[in-house]
Amino acid sequence: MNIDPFIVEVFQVAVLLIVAPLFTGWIKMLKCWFQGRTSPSLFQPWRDILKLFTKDVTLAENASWIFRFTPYLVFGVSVIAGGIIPVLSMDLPLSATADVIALVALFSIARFFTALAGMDIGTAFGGMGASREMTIASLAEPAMLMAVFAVSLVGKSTSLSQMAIVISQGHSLLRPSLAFALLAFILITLAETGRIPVDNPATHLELTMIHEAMILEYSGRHLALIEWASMMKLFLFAVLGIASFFPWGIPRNGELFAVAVALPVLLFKLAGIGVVLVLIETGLAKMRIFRITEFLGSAFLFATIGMLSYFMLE
Amino acid sequence: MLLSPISIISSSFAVLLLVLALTPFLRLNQRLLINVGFFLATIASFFAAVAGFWSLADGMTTQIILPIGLPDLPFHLRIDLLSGYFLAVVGLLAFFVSIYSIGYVKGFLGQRSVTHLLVFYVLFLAGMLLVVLADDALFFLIAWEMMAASSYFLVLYEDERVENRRAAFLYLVVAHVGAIAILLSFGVLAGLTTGFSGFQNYTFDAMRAAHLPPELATLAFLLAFVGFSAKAGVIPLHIWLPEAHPVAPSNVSALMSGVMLKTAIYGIVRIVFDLIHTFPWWWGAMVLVFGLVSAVMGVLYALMQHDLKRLLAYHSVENIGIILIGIGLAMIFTSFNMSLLAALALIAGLYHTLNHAMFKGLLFMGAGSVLHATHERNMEDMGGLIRFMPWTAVFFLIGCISISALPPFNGFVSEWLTYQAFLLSPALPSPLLNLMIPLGAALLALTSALAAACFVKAFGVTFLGHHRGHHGGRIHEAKWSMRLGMLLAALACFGLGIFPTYMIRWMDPLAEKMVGGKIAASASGLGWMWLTPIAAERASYSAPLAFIGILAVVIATYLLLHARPGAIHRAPLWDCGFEKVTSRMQYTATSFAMPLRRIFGFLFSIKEHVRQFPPAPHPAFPDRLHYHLRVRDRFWTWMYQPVIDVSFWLSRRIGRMQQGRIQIYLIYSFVTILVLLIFT
Amino acid sequence: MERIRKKAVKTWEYLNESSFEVRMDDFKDVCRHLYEDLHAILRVMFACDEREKDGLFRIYTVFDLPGHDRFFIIVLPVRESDHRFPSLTQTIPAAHWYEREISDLFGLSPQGHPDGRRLVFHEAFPANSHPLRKDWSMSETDKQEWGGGTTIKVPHPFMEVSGEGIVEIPVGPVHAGIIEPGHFRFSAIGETIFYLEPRLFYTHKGTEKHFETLAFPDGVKLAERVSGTSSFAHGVAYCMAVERMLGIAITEKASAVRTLVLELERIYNHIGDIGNMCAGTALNLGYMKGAAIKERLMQLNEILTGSRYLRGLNVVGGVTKDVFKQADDILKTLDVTTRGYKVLMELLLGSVSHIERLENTGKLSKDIARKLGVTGVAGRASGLSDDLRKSHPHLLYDRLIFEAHTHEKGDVLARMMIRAEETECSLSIIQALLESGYKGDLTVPLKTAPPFASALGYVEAPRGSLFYWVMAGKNGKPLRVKLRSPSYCNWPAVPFAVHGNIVPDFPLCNKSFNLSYSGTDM
Amino acid sequence: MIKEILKNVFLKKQAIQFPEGFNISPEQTVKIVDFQKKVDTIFHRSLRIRQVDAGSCNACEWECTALMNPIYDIQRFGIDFVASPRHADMLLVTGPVSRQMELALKRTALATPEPRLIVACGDCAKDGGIYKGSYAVTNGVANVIPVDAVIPGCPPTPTAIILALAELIDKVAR
Repeated sequence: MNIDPFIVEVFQVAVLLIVAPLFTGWIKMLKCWFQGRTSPSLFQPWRDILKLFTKDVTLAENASWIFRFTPYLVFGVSVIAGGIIPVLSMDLPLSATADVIALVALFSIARFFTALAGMDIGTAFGGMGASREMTIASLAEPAMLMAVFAVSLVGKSTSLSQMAIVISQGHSLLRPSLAFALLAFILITLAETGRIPVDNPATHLELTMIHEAMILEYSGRHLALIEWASMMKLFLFAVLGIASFFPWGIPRNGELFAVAVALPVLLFKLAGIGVVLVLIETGLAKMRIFRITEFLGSAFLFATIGMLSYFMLE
Repeated sequence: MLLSPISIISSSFAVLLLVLALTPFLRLNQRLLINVGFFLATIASFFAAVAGFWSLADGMTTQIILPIGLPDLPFHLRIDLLSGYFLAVVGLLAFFVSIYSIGYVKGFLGQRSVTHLLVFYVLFLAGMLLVVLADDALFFLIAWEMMAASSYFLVLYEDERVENRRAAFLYLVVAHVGAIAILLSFGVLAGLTTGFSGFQNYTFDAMRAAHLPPELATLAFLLAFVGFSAKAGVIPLHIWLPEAHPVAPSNVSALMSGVMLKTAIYGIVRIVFDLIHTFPWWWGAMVLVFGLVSAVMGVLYALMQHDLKRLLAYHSVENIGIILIGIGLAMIFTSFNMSLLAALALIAGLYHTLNHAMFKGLLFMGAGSVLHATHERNMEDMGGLIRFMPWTAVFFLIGCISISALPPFNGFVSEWLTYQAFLLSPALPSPLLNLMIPLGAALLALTSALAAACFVKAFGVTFLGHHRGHHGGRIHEAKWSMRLGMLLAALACFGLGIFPTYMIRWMDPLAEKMVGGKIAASASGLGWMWLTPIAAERASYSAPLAFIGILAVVIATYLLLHARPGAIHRAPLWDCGFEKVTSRMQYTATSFAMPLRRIFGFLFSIKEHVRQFPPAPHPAFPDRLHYHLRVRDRFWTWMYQPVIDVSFWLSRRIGRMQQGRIQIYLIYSFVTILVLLIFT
Repeated sequence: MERIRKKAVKTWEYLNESSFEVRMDDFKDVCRHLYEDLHAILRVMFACDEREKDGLFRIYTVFDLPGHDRFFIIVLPVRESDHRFPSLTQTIPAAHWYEREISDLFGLSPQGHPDGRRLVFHEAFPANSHPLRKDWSMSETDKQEWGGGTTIKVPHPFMEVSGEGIVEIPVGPVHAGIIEPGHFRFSAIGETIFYLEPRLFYTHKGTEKHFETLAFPDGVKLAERVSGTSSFAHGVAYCMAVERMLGIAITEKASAVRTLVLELERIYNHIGDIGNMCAGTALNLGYMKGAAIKERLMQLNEILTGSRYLRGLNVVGGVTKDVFKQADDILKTLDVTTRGYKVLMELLLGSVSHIERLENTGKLSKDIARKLGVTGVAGRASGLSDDLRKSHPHLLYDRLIFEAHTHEKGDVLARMMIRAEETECSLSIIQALLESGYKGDLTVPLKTAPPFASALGYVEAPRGSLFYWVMAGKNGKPLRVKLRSPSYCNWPAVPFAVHGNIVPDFPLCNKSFNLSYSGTDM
Repeated sequence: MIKEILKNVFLKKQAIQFPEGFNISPEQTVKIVDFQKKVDTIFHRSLRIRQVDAGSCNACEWECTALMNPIYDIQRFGIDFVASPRHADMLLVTGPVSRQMELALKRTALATPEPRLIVACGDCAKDGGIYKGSYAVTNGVANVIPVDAVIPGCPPTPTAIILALAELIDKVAR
């Protein structure tokens, strides 16, 4: 029997909201293990978020409406994006809302406002974070587009569900274009979600911060929303990668059994992605901020090679 | 039929004439002059917009021949889809700006007479309208000159400043170089085919009819492209633009940047798709390349600016580039007879033309309000304005979001369409293009990302944080008419972003006329909410859904979280426990752009050094350090400096020839006659 | 040398200290002669309120001639009536802070000092109030306002880099990490640092004055709490100063214990620092590894002395406990540590991304280092072979065979490598110490201090040369205790290592110096 | 590198068991001031600490840092140190509060959103410790800002700190 797509949609968003913090928790656990430590519980991020919701907000005197509006916007964007990417089913009522390019643009409006919020208080750190974030973003964008381009050549579309459908039909990882695009995508993900070696999400050194520097002033529920949103962003990039490179297991339509299977498959994939991510993060030191050009430059190169190899070999 | 686009547009001209007629009488009461004059200008431009929209809506072409003009070349006017579209663009922005001007120009009261500001404003407006209406070369050039000259005087309005005079002169020179190129191009188009027999060949109809040999067509196109690029500020002919736009009064800069540049786009489209209409693909490729260069370089130079209006001016270069990208793609697709994709690309380009007019006009109006309030153009002396002028801040922010191509506003739609055109390029039969064009797409992505960075900087440094300047108290919100003007423009940005399918349906006949393809049917395949340029499964974007969805989530979370009674305490900002924070301790524009300046440094000529005053006895104890940074447009040193040097050199040489002795001159003339004799 | 003797009004020798009292107008010349012609190092410079003796303040300037185990102390008497003395800073930049500090604490003003601002006290501290004068006192309201911090009594202008677009990044005193308080003012354009001005002394606790309220034997406790991670070194230096002043010699056993534990302290500091640098580059693997090894050593400390920071082992006249009894504990731990440490170094040197961050970051030139009298790890990394264990063999160091390591490059990597090499060196020293036995009791009986007797105590602490100088009063209570921690002379050098680097590299540079704020602020 | 990681993953964890592994001397047990009013707020074993050095000798700081090493590994209890007081639930103040740090400490407390805990860590923070009576210190945190709990010891060992915090959280969570 088929479930109504709307129900799948709602279910999927619910999964996003619930699993995203768990995914972050999982990454934290792995990190601890890889460093030879015993780890906090998988649910720690959830506890932090819930705790933050109950705390008061201490707002800087000169904070304008932008500062207060940003957390809600960032949160809203992540939720909607979660409704667009095919996670539990490829036919979703929202999937036509945006193709990959528009999706990236949605993320960048969230970033735009976060950067503004960072500058709103008028501390040096906020501006510093904003400047670094926008710099990295503007270098990541072209690489991202090339990766999208390469994938869309294979998928004959930029609409995610369509790409997922096409790719899931062929056994595609054999395709060099996709392999290169995947490499590029991994590097971009590291940059976009602020992981080592680009940014250190767990740093205590204010002068080296990028994303953290912009949210130093947030507290209480605002902070909760922003942290939740950034967990979701990490989750979303993961499922974005899944949808465009490993779409197997995502059902074509809301068939009940298939959806039921899709969830554990998703979790399994996420677990794997977590391991890869943490391996990179543990093995590398954070690079100098101006090394980012070479880092993302190589991402761009990979994507371009992917595209060329499509024209040449396929 | 009495009421028709023609009648409306002519009435609009009548109103403009009325303004000119009234001016002498109202000259003495400046305030009244402003109110009446700009009110009438508002009406006139409203008429123009209506005429434009209407003629585009019912898609008919009307021509009229005025009883004036040269003996056998009376002035031809014509409203067709293309001129209708640009009438709409010009009219719409002029409408907003004229409302804005009512408040803005009052700022000059008591400082200087606004009479000639008004006069030239009206002439400028009329000139732009006539350019898109003209249907023969002569009349076109006359209108073109009228537009150029009046805008020259507008740039020169505050003429006591040296920089203004210099900028105006530079503008004049480049404009005329362009005009000459255009003149020659018409000459080729009309004259060479018919051996300069009679003036009637100079009507556009004649040119359409004429069949040029390809090399002549190419020559005509290149000339026209140079000419119009000079006006549009395509790199490397952009040099005048960042000089002239900042110094003009802001309402004028809004018009110049918003629509005057677009007349050049009109010219290119008109000549390429309408008058020549068959061409090889490399024309398109060339336009595409120039577009890309302008886009990337434009935004990078913009990033380096901390003069708010200069920054916006450089962004005009960038956006003209983006428009040309669309048009270039359209040309490529057309030359391969892929009318559908051509239509998509052309619509992307023209759509961006309209969008850019809206948000750039909005941004210049916002900059004007800031200037009006702070008497300051340097962002390093601003900051925290959102507290003094909340409305302007909101409108300016909307402008920033639109120009940074972020959903759900209009800038994104047209850039998204351009991306789609790019992504469909693999369908092209030429493998070379297949490999090259995607890189263009990447450059476009780079451009829009950099634009976002640039406007985070612009808005953040100008409106957020603490005020850096000294006149914190005296800053006031803009007058109501200025706010109204900006509000309308902001609404336009929003509407164009949310309802693209209607826009496209409405532009479709134009695209069909130009390149013979239509996409409206496919574009709204899923219904008006989803924009699906080619096919739903190819790509889709629904601004309304995204907007409403996000809005819904935002509101829902807000309400949910505020179920618990508010627990928000205001406290001093977190200063690491160091109590004495000053406004120097926030990021400056120069600092914000530093990483990108360093990464893309090779594109600029940068002079940066720190001096120690006086050279201290020991490095441990410097007395005073001074930092100096100068970033310059490389094109100035590459292209223009040499030209200037050469011209000076020549003039010196020629000067040496003038001895002032009659015999010498006689010899000169004798030699000349000899030479002529030999050649004939 | 002769020149000095000629100029000296009064000359006296005590142990390895030769003191020359000079006239006001000879002072500068003598010091220049020592610094420029004889290349002496300015070790420490301080004032002492000896008005109860002969109504004079005295300024002591301690020089150290390379190659001689001897300190040359130039003594300058200053009358209270005209509280001025010629500034050495223009010739000897290393005197920069000492002189400002003297003018803060004693109100003796250096003439011709390039920087007229206060050093120790912040804006809210009242003007013309000098705590180390014997007759000083402070009203409650003054104390309240001082704590309140908002009332500006003596402005302290930071240097402003002029020019458009400069941003001042204020960091601290409360930092984001778990480190000590200090304020740093960066003048930067975006990421490039043009000028850094540190503002310290947030943790100023009036230690030197506090010493004067405690009897000499009790002072050890305070000395051990001046700087947490070099507690033992401070203890030793203080005890050494007092013992030398009292003229008692501790037993071989006691000095053996002190030497051993000093080296233990060095090891846990160095390994900890190497690990912490990884926190600067976000190489968590290395960070945790280093932390784990350090923790083992801390636990060893606890086993040996009952305190993880080796406190309570030192007493004036000896030590309280014979750690040699637990030799096997030590050996066991060291054995484990050595293995772990080897793995750690392999890991770090093997990680390209880590080394890439360290190389050429935070370079400190040899010239600057020498001029500012940089000491310890930082100095040795910049090519200054300055190691008190060699130049002034104290405790049992004259019997031990080891070499002082130096690097030329002066960047963060060099500072790390110095620490690494010294760790291995210390490990071998401990092995050597444990091989032979030592005789003597743990402590020797104390004497009463002769009035106005004074002496230096010095130790090569983990961070560098550490000096104490004590003088007894009439009643046998301390008249003055001066302490100069290695961080004090290294802080002024940090900005020079940072200039021209990018902002995000500063924490790394700072960690590579790893200076103590508390030890500097006193 | 990989070898190290694998070792870390598969070898036995170094972390000491809680609370068995914690041998703790009687004078290091925690005296907790009453803070029932905050009971229903901080919960779920999620505690974010902002450490403030108010003039300590740096030994307490190093003990706080040691809390995060693989042996004590405080994060497993859901306790973490954060960069900004805005993110914090607890200020862990060390040192006798030198006068020149008084203002900074007050401002930090001001910047920390309610409900928050303020814990004085170490003998100096308790009453000035060895520095009691010096002209430049205020003899303990309590003289500057209201204190919720005190952790004695010079410096308090990591085990002592963890026990104290654990007790705090249990109290608060209950």
